[in-house]
Amino acid sequence: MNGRTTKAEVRIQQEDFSQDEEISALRASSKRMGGIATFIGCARDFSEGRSVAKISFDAYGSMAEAEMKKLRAEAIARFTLLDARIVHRVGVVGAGEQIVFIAAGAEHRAPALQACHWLIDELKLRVPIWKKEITPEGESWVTSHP
Amino acid sequence: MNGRTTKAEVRIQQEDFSQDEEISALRASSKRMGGIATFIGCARDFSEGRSVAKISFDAYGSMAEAEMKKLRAEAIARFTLLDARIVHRVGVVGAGEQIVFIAAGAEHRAPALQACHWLIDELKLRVPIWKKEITPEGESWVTSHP
Amino acid sequence: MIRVLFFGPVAERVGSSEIQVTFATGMRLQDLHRQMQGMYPAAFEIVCFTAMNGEHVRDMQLPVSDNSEVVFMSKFSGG
Amino acid sequence: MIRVLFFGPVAERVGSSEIQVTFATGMRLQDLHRQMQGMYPAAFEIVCFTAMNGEHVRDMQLPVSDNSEVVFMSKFSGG
Repeated sequence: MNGRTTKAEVRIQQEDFSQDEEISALRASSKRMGGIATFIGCARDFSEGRSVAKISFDAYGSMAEAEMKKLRAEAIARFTLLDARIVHRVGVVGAGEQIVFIAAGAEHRAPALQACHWLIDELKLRVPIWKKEITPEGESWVTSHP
Repeated sequence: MNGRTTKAEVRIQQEDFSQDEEISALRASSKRMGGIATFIGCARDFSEGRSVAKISFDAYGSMAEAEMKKLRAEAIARFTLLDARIVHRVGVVGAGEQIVFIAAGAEHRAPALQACHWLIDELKLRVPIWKKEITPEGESWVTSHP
Repeated sequence: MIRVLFFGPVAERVGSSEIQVTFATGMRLQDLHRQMQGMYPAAFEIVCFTAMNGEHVRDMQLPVSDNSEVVFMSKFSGG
Repeated sequence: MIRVLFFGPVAERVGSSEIQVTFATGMRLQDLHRQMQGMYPAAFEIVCFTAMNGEHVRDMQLPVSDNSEVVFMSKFSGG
């Protein structure tokens, strides 16, 4: 639209992401956007009483991306968003690093905030990605939804 | 904590802000942070049927900053946040530009998302800042809360 | 002296962002409000909050001390 | 041939992320599930979702066509 090449709205990738870059791509879609809500999930260094050094992600990549695209389309329709973006990292992520990014932009703030909350909740339920916590005592797959 | 100088958690400023910078300052406060919710308010190019070229902000600066600090402390206590940041611009902001930034970080996602929503709602009610829309037809102060 | 400040739409209607009012013993916020309202009726049509020395005040019976900063404000529209 | 894929904790318990299963006429998802469960009982203790050709499947009576991709999955833990 403005001649810049921007990354896809929905992505699964190994590398970290930049909020500034994602927000600027989101905002480029409309000047009617009055509210943008984002959610960033980070790798905590502590989980259920154990210290966690790293988290390793496995994904059913093709289906995960397809489900994330469906989620984006559903959120746009359901909350009348102007645009939305979802990025999820795979591979190994160190403690304190970013894992997932969600952004929802709407004319007003309430739909943007509600859509962002809905998107991260639904992503956890519907998108085939699994995390394994790597601790000094060993590794274990996570099965609950905290 | 890590030797970098970071900006204050609560600020009123003329210049634009960077999400990457704010989020990185927020995350530096704790590695237990599993969820970060942010809200960005932008200047829309259209409001109540008129096109808007710019928005000009006036603030009772000392009280606005004090109220924003109170809001941050209240949100941290109420939602058990690990950290929170609030930045509001004053002066003249062009259509499509960023106005306000809120970030809330917690161990888990729900309190972060709820706190972010609460903070922007309360900011609009409690912080003495006023916006004037500058349109091709003239200027007018905004008095409603959309 | 009392410093009375105005911002945004109220300042525009007053035509000024600050005026000085002579302090009088026993002065209450409602006295100051009434005096200002008489001088700037159009501005006070939209005043709905009062702050004294940087704090929201709901009780207009509150006494004003000398050298206070009082602000009569319209509904906020930040964010 | 049917490609059966495993991910995360299921793949770890199976000891493999992909196996080939010979297609048989009239095969249903539940037949494939039973066959895999017999071979990898520990892995199937945690299986709770099935996908065929990239779509969630709830009806295990669904017939499997030749060259399908079937995935038996444990509860997701992304985000």
